[in-house]
Amino acid sequence: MSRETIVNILLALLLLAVPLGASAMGEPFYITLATRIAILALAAVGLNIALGLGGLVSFGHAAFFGLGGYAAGILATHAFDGVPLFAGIPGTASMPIIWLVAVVVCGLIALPIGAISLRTTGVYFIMITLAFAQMIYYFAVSWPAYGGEDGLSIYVRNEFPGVNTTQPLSYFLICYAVLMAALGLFWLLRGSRFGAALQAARQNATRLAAVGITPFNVRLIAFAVSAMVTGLAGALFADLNKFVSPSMLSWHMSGELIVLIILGGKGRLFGPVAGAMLYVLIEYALGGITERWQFFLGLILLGVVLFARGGLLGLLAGKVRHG
Amino acid sequence: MVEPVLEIRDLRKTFGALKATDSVSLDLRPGEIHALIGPNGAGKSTLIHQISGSFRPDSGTIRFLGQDMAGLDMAARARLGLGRSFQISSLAQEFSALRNVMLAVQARQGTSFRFFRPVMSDKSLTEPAMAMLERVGLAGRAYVAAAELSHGERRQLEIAIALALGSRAFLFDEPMAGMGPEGSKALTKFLDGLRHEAPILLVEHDMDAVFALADRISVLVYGRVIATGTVDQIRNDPEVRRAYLGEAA
Amino acid sequence: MSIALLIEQLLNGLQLGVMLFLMAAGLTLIFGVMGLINLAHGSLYMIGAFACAAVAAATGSFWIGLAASLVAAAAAGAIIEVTVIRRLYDRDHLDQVLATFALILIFSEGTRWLFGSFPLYLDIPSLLQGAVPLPGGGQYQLYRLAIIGVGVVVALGLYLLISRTRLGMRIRAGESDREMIAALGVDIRTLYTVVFALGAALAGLAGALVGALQSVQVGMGEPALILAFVVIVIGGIGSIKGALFGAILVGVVDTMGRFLLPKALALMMPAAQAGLIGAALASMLIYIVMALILAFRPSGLFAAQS
Amino acid sequence: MKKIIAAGIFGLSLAASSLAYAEPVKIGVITTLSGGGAGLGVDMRDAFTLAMKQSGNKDVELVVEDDAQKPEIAVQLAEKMIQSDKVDLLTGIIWSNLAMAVVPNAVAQDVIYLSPNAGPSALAGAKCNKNYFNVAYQNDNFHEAMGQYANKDYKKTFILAPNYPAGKDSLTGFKRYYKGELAGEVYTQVGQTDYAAEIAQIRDSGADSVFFFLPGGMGISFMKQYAQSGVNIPVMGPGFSFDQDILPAVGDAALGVKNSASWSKDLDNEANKAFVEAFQAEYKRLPSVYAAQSWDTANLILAALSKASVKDKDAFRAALKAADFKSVRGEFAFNTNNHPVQNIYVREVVKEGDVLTNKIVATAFEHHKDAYAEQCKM
Repeated sequence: MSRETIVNILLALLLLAVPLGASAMGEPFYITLATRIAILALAAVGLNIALGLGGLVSFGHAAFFGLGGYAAGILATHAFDGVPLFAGIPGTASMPIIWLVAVVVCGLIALPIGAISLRTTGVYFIMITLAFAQMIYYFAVSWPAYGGEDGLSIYVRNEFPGVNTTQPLSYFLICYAVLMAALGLFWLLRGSRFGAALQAARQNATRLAAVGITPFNVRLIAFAVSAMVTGLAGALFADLNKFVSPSMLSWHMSGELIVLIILGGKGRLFGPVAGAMLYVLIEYALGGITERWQFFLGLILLGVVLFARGGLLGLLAGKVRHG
Repeated sequence: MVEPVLEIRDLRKTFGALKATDSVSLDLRPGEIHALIGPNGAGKSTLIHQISGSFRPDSGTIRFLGQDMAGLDMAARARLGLGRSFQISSLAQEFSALRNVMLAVQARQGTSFRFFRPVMSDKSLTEPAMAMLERVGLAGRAYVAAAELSHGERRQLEIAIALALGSRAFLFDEPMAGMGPEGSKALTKFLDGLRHEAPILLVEHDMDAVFALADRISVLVYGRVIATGTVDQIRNDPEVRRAYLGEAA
Repeated sequence: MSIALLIEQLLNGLQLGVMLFLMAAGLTLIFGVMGLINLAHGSLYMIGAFACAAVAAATGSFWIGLAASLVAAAAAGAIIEVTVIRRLYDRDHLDQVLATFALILIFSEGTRWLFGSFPLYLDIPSLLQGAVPLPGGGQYQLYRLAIIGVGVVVALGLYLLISRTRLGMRIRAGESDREMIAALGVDIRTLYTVVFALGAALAGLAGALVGALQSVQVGMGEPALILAFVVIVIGGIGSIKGALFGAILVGVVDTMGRFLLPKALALMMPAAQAGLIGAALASMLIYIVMALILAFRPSGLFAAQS
Repeated sequence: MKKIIAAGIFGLSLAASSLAYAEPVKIGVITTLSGGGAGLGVDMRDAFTLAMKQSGNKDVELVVEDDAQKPEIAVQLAEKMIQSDKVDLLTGIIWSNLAMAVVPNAVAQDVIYLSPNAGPSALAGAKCNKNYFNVAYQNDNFHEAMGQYANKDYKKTFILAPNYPAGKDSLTGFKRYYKGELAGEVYTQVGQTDYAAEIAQIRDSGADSVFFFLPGGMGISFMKQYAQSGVNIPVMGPGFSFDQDILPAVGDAALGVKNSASWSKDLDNEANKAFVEAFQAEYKRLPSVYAAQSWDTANLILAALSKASVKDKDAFRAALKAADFKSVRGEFAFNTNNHPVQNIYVREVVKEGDVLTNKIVATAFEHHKDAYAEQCKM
């Protein structure tokens, strides 16, 4: 077993152990904190498909995070109020259906956004993805039907068959399971033929074209899959907070997702998990110490970029190895 | 006369005032090595770029296996069987030599949109790829990252990739560049045999290799083909001597 | 709708464009020469505004404040260039985004630390108070006209600097070939610091000028930063001409969109609803324009040849 | 952020007095202490801690944390305070969108929340809750007051607000009482900094007055630009854009502007005089309406604590609802939906020496109730 595998297993166990311990000690808040970590990690795993494997620096993934959140919020609101969505289709409070809707919606929206954005490269790609996210952000702020800037409350957490989701630990376990499934998906993708093509597109797009694989198609699919996973995380996040608002769509959120990946180690399987753990922990711990926590958060991030290239996993597990 | 595999007619490309390709016509026939030579800046690479599809010509036609290439991008041309190597090695640097070749194998199979099965344990990818590495003599370096291969080894790897694609014609852009005498000799021998698999359009500075290998040679100067012919014809062509050696004719 | 109103709105668009140009010029210069994405450019804008407000309050003179804003922003720029930015030139854009994102956090909280949580006061200098008549019977704020003037002067100055001076020659050389100018013996480290400080000073100037028109507060740089990025991406990153064109396009499109969209929609629906939907569309408009431009010109309108 | 143990200096003398329950009470304060909107939160926190300190009630422990004006962080803090710190009461949120994120979930967990500032209409109407007490105002109130006052002098008003729910509530509130004609109704972008396009429309509209709701930096920007535009149409607005936190930044441009609020520093009552004096002495600046509301919130809590144990929710809610405290706003009572019944005043921005501040010039409403109480079934 490689050192990275051992670190990964330890991280996975740690993330599981904290809420179990907190539950035993009657400290439910740490379960909430761990759930938040799991969900942010999931969102970043999604982004990591585009960014880590495909080298597509999307500065607009908050769009999908927020869309997933709104899918959950809107469906739950309609179910709660008993008002049909449109054309007689009812809302729903069932998580599996909500997840499906979130994933499909994000995939469908990511395709045209990706198709236009992928015509550009480099900084232009960063900025055009930001532009699309800003469009959706401003739309959400000013669209009155679902609360606009005030956001949308989910009054009762949505349901999952056979699980009491209002129990913090049960909800954590759902999120944890989804995160593990997404990590599994990432691992499979990375090792697959598609993953090979995608990583080749990042390393050398000309080479990929020269063997007869069109980089655009590979990237577009990766972008859509990436958006779908991040959208799923958004739906879970909305249910965690029982609330969704345009701030989930803001460019700060996009930035935070990128931060998570770099903090953890980009392109690594457990990079987003390590990054989310570190980030939430720093935010929580600093927030408890000083009102100026953002100042010190900035210093720490700067330190990581300048002196700890490869992020947390780079420190713990050494350099990336490729087969 | 046999139908040429690759047929270029009256190709033109300008960059601003510079005529990079000026009414070039040439063809590549089955089983031959057609060498393209010329001084630096003559437009050899620009021509290769147009044939492989990374540049679009201003006018003229390129036909490959009887099909017009206009409107097809690099990937589409590669899928039709136009294999190329690059003047400056172009590889997926982080991937091992084997994975670079496997990429070509999966491309040839048209199976790049399979999402789950791990490639490294997939014999339908690894075995043909390994076979290609063996053919170019790189099997011992299969698991070394492309970035860590020597210059010559990267050239070999590029050729292995082109082989793995099952190309119907090869465009090799200075495959000997940076190789030691031993390597050049081995590669010359290898290419000599390869021509029976598919014809080769060879851009090369190493004149020993060119004279040893080429069935025909075209000489490109300032974007124009000033002469095409056998080795002997070219050796004795006064215009070539003037252009190349600066000799007064 | 009168002609005077239309002229006034066009001037407003132009003025907004000029402000954006001051921001965008520095951003695009820094990208063009050093290949760096600087998210902290908005913080330099904020520093300019705070420096101007603080010094103007202390001395009673806007003009001294304006000078201070240039000095403060350029100094801040030079300091972060030497301590942080310099280490980022060889990194990929991802690291640059993260590091300069961190700088935003540091600058925002640091400024609040220094100046407190309440917005500062900065008024238009008495010389530029009031409004002047426009042809067609309207009136226009003198200060805004002055800003347009400053923009024209800066655009001309940058043109002359880059095309006529030694420094400009080096900047142009730096854009095309870094190794080359290093080989020619130009001290590239100093050149980069100077270019970065120049870009920072322009952002600080914009911040100070705008500070007299709006609220001088923490976080003021971020909306300006995002718009400036839209501008340089539309114009073509690295191109000063593109930045000028993009800035004016964005300024005019944004102003006209806010003004005309609700009116146009009011022809089709009740006024209150038209106002709401029109405002929503107007806020998305420049991003739509940007996406359209990039869809057809993936490297912007005046892309530098690469 | 900081855990503040408010142990009063006068603890001994006051705690001995009669009814006080001697069990510890934990109050969670979630407010905005960083970023552009921090000024409001700082005023809120300062007034609240000062009131607690002055009371000398050493059983009260405050947990104050910064929400950075982000709903997600506010939600997380609320969870933490409820689950981990086990607070008895929550308060502190400045912004409507953050209140909408936090309040429904907190009150559903049977935690009492007292709003020192935001009052979104949803929480006043159909989604009101017995655990939610708004000590400030319902969002429409100040705007309604301005609409009422505008009837006196104006026939054709141009109205504008940002394009988000509080902005729409604002214009709705204004129109609810305003009887004249509208010269225009414009929604601006949230966070907009340049209002040249809107000012040009105002100039062109033939309006006889302008009503605007642009909180925070937006209002500062608007007023500064308006004053320089050469448009001389009188301006009015809710007190938010003319309060002590931002008047210094607007400068003389604000002089003479009429604005509405439930409080002003010159309100003539004992509690108010004591408050203004204490706040100025402690922090060397004038208090804002946010500080006043927060001060009232603290005193309401203290008054209720002296009557009932916070552990006995029903008794404590009843004690809160009685609102038996000395409000700096004079008469203060809760309506059926736990929102204030109070006077709303019209103030004018004046200069006292070098300092810009407000003085009351009229009373727009007496014992005003909000429009949503009927929808509240509680």
